[in-house]
Amino acid sequence: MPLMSGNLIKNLFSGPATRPYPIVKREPFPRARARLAYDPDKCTYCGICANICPAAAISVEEDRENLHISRVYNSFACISCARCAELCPQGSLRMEVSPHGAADAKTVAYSASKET
Amino acid sequence: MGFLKRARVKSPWILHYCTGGCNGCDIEILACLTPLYDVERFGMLNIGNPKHADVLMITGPVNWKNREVLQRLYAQTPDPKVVIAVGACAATGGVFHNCVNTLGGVDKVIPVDVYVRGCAARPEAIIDGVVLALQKLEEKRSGGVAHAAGAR
Amino acid sequence: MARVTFPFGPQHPVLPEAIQLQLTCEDERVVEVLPVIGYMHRGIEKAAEANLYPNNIFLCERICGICSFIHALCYCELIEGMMRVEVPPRAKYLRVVWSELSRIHSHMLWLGLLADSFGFESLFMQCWRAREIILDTLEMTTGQRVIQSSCVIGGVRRDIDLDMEPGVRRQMAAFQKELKSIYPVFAKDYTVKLRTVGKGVLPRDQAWSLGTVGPTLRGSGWADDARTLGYAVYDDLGFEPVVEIGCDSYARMMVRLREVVQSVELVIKALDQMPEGDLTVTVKSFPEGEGLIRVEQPRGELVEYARGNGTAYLERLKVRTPTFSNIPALLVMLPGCELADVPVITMSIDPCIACTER
Amino acid sequence: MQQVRVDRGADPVISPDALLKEVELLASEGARFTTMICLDLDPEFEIIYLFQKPTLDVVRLRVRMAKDEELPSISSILLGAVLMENEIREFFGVKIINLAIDFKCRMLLSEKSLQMPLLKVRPKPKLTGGGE
Repeated sequence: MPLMSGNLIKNLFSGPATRPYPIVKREPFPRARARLAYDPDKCTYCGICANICPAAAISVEEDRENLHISRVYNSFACISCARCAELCPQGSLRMEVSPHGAADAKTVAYSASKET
Repeated sequence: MGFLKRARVKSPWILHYCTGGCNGCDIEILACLTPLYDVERFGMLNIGNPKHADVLMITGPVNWKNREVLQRLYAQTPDPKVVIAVGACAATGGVFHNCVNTLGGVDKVIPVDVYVRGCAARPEAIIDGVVLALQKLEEKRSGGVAHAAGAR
Repeated sequence: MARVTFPFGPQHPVLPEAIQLQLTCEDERVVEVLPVIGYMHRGIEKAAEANLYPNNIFLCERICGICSFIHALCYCELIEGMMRVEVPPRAKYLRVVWSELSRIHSHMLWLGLLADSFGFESLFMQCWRAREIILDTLEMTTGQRVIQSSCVIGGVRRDIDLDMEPGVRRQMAAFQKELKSIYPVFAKDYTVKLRTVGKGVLPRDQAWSLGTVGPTLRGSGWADDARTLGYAVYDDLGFEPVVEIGCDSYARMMVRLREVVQSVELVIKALDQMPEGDLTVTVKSFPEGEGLIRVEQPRGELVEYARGNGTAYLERLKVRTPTFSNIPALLVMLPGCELADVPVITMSIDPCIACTER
Repeated sequence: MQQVRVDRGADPVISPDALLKEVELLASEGARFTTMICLDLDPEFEIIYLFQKPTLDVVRLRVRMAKDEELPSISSILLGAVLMENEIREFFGVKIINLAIDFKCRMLLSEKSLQMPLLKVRPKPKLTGGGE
């Protein structure tokens, strides 16, 4: 214990190390991967993101009767690996730094569907 | 009585259990307890006994062997209780969605009140989740009191 | 004397993960121990056969969240070796930087948990505070704190560019300063020595024959480190394994502590020597034939075997994680110890149950 | 550099009966158990044993056996192998006998999970139930 006391005394005078999170929000790092942003205008519904998603968080649903195609994104399954953002040929997906908040129910996000 | 119940919301005790994830969320939960995020300033305490806990923090996609342990832990926690599912695999199975021995989410076994997204969930997100869980706890508590008064 | 058998775990405050040890005690002395595992089993080896082989990187990373980068590196090096892909030199150096950073973060985490297991709370906090510097460095360079997703087959996805490099060096200097204040506490403190010296003895010859790996083996006097086999660029960095001859928990702790110091030096050396160049090469073919690789994880030697058949799916992926071969060592270390020492001795092999059971 | 590709032809292939003798010979040379890998090459199993010499080299040994043949456990010679043998018995249903610690196929899986998950060709239902 005596060897530790030097540290303890130093810590006593060096001010708090704690990040006061909910009160002061730290600026996220520019490379942080926290949220998948989707731009439906650029999307061509090619389905590459749905095929390569390792967590099956993205799927493309096709409604042949009503000629609708829509992209379904489940943010609860997303592992933020940014594989889809890397491989999207249209550049309609990218990772954003702002994190998701907590939620009390699971929901999936449907994209604006496209007429085929 | 009022004092005890208020103390519970002001100072929730957390039981953390890993049901077979990758550990990433577990170390982030532990990181929440250490100086840089220090959730103890909200009065939260990580404890090892479910009988003292108010909030269950569950990580991982629940496997078959863990299922009974989890059910038992849930049954041992006194009411009112709140369950937080931390991480993508606790919510939906995440990257383990096609693994043979997983059930794909905590909500397949016990009711979940709060989901925290991310893989691994960041400490900030976990603190957000706990804050939401406390609101839920308060709601449950007031609901529970009304019910008890009605029964009497 | 009456024997009592009772469970230690699966839910135990000292271990963040679920493992059960069935301890048979006479009085306060443990006479028999049976590890009961399986609480974390997911079936990753089976899922790896059903996934596209590039997607397995993300699955392999999540075998264990603590050493995730090294799991990804191991899988990538394995598939690259099978397909005879030569990775650009800059990517190799970046892989070393990130794997050493994850080694530091894993060892700091373990040192903190060890301090916690014998109740030295302030040291635990100090270790985890120092560890956050490393996590910040990882987040700054790769974008995520614990699971980096930065390794791909054929190279790495992100770069430590010129704007970022001074930041990494600053962080490492800050970490070295923190480490300087923690090191003597672990090495010399009376409380730490009392709880670790002579506890959980694993004799030199038994450590070898039981098949232990990593710091558990190196703490018993064997200079066995897969980094000397020369994956990535450890050859060029002049790597030497850390060895201690004490055979007890203290020796294992000192191995890890000295490895932290060594890893910081390796990171700085790798940053100094890093060549310019591409980050990835394009990989077109599919894995074929059989491959076997050994890399060094924070906990020991990780052995991966894969068998491909020329399609996008692997026929078999086998991961032998270090804790799997370290658990039999508990059968030697625990019998004969005091009940109060069980958490410390269990911690001293650095059990990572998520790794073990995959 | 580490040699990653494995040349199948270079490894000795032995039958289950000769295994114990080979392992004893290796153990007397100071080799230790690293891991074993089971492959389901229908209709037979191939089990690759990996041993590590004190020089850090890996020695490979392949055992080919029919699916219903019995494989002796090497855990009496090298105790470190016991967990891996239990795992292979559990995941593939390989009949391994004389285990030093027998988890009765309940080491990683529970009663309700899929039994013998790594088999490529699933046997008829009446042959399953690795617990017995």
